[in-house]
Amino acid sequence: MADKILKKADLGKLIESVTGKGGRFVAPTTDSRQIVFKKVKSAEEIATDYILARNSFKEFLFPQTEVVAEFTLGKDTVDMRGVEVHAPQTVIFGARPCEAASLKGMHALFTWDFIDEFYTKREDNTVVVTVGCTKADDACFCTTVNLSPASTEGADVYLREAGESYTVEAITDKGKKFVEAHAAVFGSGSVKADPLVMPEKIANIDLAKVSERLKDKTHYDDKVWPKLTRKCIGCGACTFVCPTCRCFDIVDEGTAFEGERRKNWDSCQYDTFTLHASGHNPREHQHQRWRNRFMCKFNFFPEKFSGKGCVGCGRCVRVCPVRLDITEVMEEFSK
Amino acid sequence: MPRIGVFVCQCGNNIAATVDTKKVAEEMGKLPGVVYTCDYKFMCSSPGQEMLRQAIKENKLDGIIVSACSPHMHEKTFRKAAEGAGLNPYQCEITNIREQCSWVHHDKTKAAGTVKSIDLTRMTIQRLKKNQPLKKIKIPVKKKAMVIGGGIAGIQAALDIAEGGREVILVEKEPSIGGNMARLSETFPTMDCSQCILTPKMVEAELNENITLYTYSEVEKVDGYIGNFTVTVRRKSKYVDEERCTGCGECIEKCPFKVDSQFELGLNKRKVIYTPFPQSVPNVPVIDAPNCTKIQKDKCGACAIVCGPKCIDFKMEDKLVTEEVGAIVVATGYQNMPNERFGEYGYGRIKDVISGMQFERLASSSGPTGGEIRRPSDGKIPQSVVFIQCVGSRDEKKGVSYCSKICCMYTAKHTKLYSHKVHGGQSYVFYMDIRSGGKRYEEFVRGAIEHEGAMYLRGRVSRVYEKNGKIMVQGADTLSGNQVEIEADMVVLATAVVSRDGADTLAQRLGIGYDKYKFYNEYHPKLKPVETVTAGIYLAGTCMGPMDIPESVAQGSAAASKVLALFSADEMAREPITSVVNRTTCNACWDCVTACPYTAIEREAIKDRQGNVVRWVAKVNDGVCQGCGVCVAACRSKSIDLKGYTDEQVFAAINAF
Amino acid sequence: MSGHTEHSAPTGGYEPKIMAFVCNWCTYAGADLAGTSRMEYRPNVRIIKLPCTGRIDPLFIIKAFENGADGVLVSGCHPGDCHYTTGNYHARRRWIGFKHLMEFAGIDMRRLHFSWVSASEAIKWVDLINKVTDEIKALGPFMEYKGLKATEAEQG
Amino acid sequence: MEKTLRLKAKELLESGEVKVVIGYGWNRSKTRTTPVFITDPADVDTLVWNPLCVNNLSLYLTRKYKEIKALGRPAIVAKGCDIRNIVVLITEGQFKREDVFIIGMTCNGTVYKQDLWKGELTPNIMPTKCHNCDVRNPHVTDFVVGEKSTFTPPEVPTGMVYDKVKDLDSKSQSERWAFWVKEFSRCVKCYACRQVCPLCYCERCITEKNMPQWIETSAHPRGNLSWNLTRAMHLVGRCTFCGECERSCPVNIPLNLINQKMIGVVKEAFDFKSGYDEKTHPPMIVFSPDDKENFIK
Amino acid sequence: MNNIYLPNLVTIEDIYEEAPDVRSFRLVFKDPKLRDTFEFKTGQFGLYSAFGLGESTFCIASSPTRKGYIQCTFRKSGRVTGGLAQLSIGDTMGFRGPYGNHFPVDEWKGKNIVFVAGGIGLPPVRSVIWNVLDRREDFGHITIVYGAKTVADLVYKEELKHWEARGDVTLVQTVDPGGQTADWKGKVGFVPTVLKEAAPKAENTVAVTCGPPIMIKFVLNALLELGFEEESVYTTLENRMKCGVGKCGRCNVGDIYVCKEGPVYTAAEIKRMYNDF
Repeated sequence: MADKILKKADLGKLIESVTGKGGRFVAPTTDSRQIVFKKVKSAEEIATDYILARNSFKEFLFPQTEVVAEFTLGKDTVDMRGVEVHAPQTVIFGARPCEAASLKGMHALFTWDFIDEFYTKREDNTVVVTVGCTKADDACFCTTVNLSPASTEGADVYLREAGESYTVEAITDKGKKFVEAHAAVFGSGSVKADPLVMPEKIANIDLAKVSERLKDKTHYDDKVWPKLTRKCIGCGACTFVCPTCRCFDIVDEGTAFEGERRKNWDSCQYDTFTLHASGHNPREHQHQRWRNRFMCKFNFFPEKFSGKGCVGCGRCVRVCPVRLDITEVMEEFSK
Repeated sequence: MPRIGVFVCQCGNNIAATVDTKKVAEEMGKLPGVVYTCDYKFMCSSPGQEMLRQAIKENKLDGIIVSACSPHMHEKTFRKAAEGAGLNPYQCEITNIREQCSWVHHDKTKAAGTVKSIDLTRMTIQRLKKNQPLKKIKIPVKKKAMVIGGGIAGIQAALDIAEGGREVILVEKEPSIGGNMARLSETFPTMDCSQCILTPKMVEAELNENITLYTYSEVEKVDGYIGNFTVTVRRKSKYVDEERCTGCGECIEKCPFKVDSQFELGLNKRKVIYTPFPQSVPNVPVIDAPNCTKIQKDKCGACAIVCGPKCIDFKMEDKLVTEEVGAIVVATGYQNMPNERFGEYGYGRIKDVISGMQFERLASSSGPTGGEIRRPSDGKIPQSVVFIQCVGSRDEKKGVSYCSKICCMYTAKHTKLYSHKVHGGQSYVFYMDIRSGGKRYEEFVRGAIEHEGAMYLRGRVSRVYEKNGKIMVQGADTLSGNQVEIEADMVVLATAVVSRDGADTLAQRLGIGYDKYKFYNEYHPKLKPVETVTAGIYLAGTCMGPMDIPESVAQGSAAASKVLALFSADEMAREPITSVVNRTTCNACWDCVTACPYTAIEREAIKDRQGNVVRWVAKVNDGVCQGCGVCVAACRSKSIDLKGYTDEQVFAAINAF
Repeated sequence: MSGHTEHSAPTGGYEPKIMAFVCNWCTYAGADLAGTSRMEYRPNVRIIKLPCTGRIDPLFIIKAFENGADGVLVSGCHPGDCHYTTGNYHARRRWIGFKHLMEFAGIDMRRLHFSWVSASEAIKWVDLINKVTDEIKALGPFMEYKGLKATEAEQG
Repeated sequence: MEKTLRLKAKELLESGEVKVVIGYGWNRSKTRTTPVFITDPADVDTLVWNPLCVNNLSLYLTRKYKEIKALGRPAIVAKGCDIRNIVVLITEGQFKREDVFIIGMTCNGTVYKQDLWKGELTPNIMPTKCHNCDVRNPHVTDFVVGEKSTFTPPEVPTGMVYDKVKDLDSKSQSERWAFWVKEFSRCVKCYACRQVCPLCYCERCITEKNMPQWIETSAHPRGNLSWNLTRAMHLVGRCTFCGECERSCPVNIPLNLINQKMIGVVKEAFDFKSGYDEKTHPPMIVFSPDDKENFIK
Repeated sequence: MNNIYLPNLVTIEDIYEEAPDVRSFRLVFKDPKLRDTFEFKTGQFGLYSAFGLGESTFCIASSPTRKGYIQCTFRKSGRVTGGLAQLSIGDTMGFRGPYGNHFPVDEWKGKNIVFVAGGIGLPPVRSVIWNVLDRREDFGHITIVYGAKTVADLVYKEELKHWEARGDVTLVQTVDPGGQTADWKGKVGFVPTVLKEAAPKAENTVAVTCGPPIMIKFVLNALLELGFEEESVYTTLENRMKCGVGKCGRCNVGDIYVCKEGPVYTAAEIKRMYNDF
């Protein structure tokens, strides 16, 4: 049976087809010696030889900074205006299966009781096209968190490299509609997919055990926390590149007479994050903040939102200036 | 919202001619927080001020803007008026729409001036919203002064303060007060004897009940600030009990050892137990410990044996005393540039080349020669004397760039003294310019030249050498254009007036500034000539630079009047524009401490209940801080702010731009 | 941005807005003297008075640009004349660093001026304002800076 | 060298002279080094020394690390370049010289990109700072590990950073502006540059002060510019060009260019290089009446 | 679009100076429809905007039994509260809410209630107090133990007088040692200590407490010592929040999101929580 395929040579056409309908096409591209998810206009811009983009594509669903409201301060009045979310039709192309798996949890959080339409409206208009990995490095650990380059969780369309083509598998309805909408670009044929590269599962890590250990609250005051995380410098770089981190701040900016309210990325690793006005800080020490992040990934986020708290993309490991490797902590908690 | 009133002044037609004051008021009325606006002919007039007070009361205003002339003009006026209506005076801000708008933008359509006035007033309004009510700083004043230096300037300052009814401590490094003036023979231009006019003052200082003399003493440490200084004084051991000593002089008489007298500048000897000069105040001898065989080798002890009241104690040690004073007058004086630096004039090589000050001693009736001019080498009376002026002065290369100011006058005096004392003697003066500005000074110099026969030669001396027992002085007479060579019996060098050794160390202890010659800096060379940048510390006399006796005395009195003015109230009120530290975020990097021009920032330890130091933070001393704000800009973590010019206030103004 | 930040001159056309940070004792007094001498100069400068140039944080200047200034002028006492003895020396050091930094960052230095104007130099003040205003007027609005906030909209 | 280092660490810990040795250890896969804190003499074999030891550990001596401070007197494994930061920290009163035991490592250069490290140290894989290093023999130490290096840095500094600074200097103002706006627009305001900088020791950074809000926290180009300019300004005359900020930047902003530019300015204007003498104050808080400039009219 | 971050505009109808730097606003929605329909439950909180400065979280201090307005009480301590403190009657501010869970007042019918509050912890408790007092007949004995650092720091001074005066409430007031004035008639001592003397018997009694974190810890211990059941002791946590709607990620105590699953917890729940607040 002939499979749906996408010829690599036809990528340009796909971009045209998407942008022609007013959509934006986001793909990994080279910028300042890094592979970065960015809006692209042509196929030439798209990077092919990469493991992962530096950034997670979350910023196209949940931007680093966005205006949620504007206001003008008059003499006796305040003119307060909500801002419509800017949610263009978006195709995220070339995401990796690991990072796509973050979407379930993100969605759960942003729709938990209160629905954050700044997220959902963008999500509605976004098609995530993942490409199975044919490369990995020593920071990749998707297999350790029960994902793999073959996972399709969170993807709308799943591609695999197959020589000069991709095999195409529409996963969700949205994905199917996308393939249909751009049917002219997709072809069919029988091609053999290139082998996926599976990062080795880290032997000493047992995710179930980690989860169990964290449920037992006695770990909380365990000396192992400060010991393992003493070197953490609280820079928060890990949280900014993490596909599942989504903490934010709300701030006002402007002049004395007008301004805007913004929703900005924030990081649980900052000491001011939980600082009370009184000076009291529930997470005063860096190890407490680190513990919170680790628990968020492996305890309460999966428990609460039944999503993946950690997808094993390894970005935090790569970016950490002091090489505090989350898997080393997972290892400790697998004991 | 705050309740702000905006008062726009027309200043007659001064503002109203080119600024539409009504429109300014109207526009300001549209801003949040502005509840009252008006424009008026003369805000500073009595009815204007009354109107302002009324409006504050009636509208319950908590802040006001007066858009009028420069704050340098009427800020005080309006703040006082606001205070009269119960408002904190620092809740009143001025917008300058006259000097900055109406007077410089002459556009008769009023457009430019009005727009700018509106902008400026708006910025001030936003700034005012961030104002904090401030209170004048009250500093208690300890009504006791210290005068450092017992020369004529210091004595004068001490006497004036004492006569004003306040206690003074007069600290003098030498065993006796009197300073340089005590060495002088006669004084220009009146030719009265220096000792005759100085000694009564010295005695007066000793007898005045309000004056405590600390002679043979030096300031070691100064802490605190205006009104509240703590000064540690080292009272060097005299080995003689001052309380019991009667000044009989038996000990000096009996002392078998003699050394060169510093007071006589090596022209004479003194005993090892000595008073610097006969009229010393206090008249208590001191033992020159390094030269005393009893102290060094435990031999002799003759002085102790003859001492009636048994007041000699060879084991006596230095004492450190701490004094709390409210003000300090620094009058540490000058010294002459060491003559050794002038080899080309033969000093050190030729015995009869002496300094001007040595000449004073030769001419002094209490000096080594009893007032006869005799040359040091052989005691002969010199028949010709060459005086060389500007030795070291006005000569950046070899000495100092400035003019020592007194040399022209004292050299003229020397020629006079010489001609009076050595009949038929010929004096020559090499000079660059004659500087004789001062009451009866020019006449004095003229007299020396025209009536006393001094030969003035305009030019530099190039060489001084000995030939056949004579001193040959070669030089140029630039007026005639000839090279001249003079055979002299003695040469007198008018060496430059320089700051005292250790002047810089003392300045650092006091926290006052000094120039590159280590003369102390006055706060303002014209308007604050006896103040220093450190409030409560005043200057008098030649520690600031060369000056003559009347000037030094005037400064002593001036400094004293400043001290007395400070002491006239129990508390001193200061503008509350001072820095304040945020103790929770201060990083103790001490950049502010380093940057502060006033040493107004200290280090403070924060301790826990057990008394352990938890952390260090900076602390601003309100008594010293002058409110420049250098520390604020230096602080990276923004943990220090300047009241009255806070970051919030400045930002608010920028934000309303 | 707001109606407060832009305005047109009576004659029409673009009028730059320039912020000046000046010290209280020298430059502010010099500007006062220009006023009392009834000298005329361009109306584009808005003064913020500070006790001393040593109080000026470089961030004030950045904030001024952020708030729509087309140019910034900083002025204080001549070296040696500081009311606080050394505040302007500190300021000069900071400016040497800051000026090079701004230059390296690509800020057009014709928009950022530093000056010493004493209390007696009214004429210098007037000439300075006129020169700076004319220069900035010729450059036009500081769109490079004003545009900084707009470019992020693309990301949305 | 490793052996000497471990022996010294053991000796220090056993004698109680120090309570913790801050040094480098391997990560799990032995591809990179990572900071380690040795408190037990039995663990000293964890300490390693090789050209991958790039981190500037002096960071851990700053006031932010209260938990590390609580361990007791530290010994620190430090390269000459790291020691320069320690010197600045001492100058700025953050601790006293005697509060820390400095184990100075003679260093022949480091390698930032561990993929380039194949066991042989060649100049082409070293960062610019190592090419111009004048402290390969550590200058302020309590104990030195390693043979004396005979390396003398070139008289005129060389390397990519210098070339780029020169290149930027030669560009037009608008080109420079375009360059930096583009670079800064990537900034995500993670403040990793600040967190990793040993000289950014403020417990409450200016970015976290909101009365007033000095720096807009949003990661839009305007807020990014004001942050990066402020950061650079705060480091003028203090930065030792250790390069940690650029290394840590997750979005590759060439912070070294700014820092090096300002180091050049300070050298030129005030003849000052930071991190050599703990008695000399950094130039931005002192002054000379003879400071020269040509732009204050 | 439904924008969950968009506040409603409210007008300050009245301002009460409660203590140094502490004041209360009586707020009314600008939107007349909302004014009529707005409902909340006692213990819920809101986010209050000072425009241009940001949002700050505090409880609704008024009782849902009093319709048509809400009241909040805050201490001036930062950028937002500093800005709010500058507002005056008639000014506009923003309000988002109500958020969070509430005190199950209906379940307490027929029981005695003891309120224990310290300092600025009284406002959340006040909402419950008035809720209960407005249906006084539903409950048994009511005791209020309230303390502050100094006499000046006691908030709701007028209401304290009122509660003291009405016969159906036992009010015990205390100030920390050293905080008393010459004419102070209340007790001197820390709240947990005073509570031990003044508490009613634990049987059939519900306790509601709020105050500084350290005080809450001691009060909970004291109550349990007095024999209160963990399930009958309620407190409310005031963690830092930015969104109030379970998104921004800073109010969580371990796995508990205070903004949604709190802020009201029983002592039993607190005990099960991570020691992280």
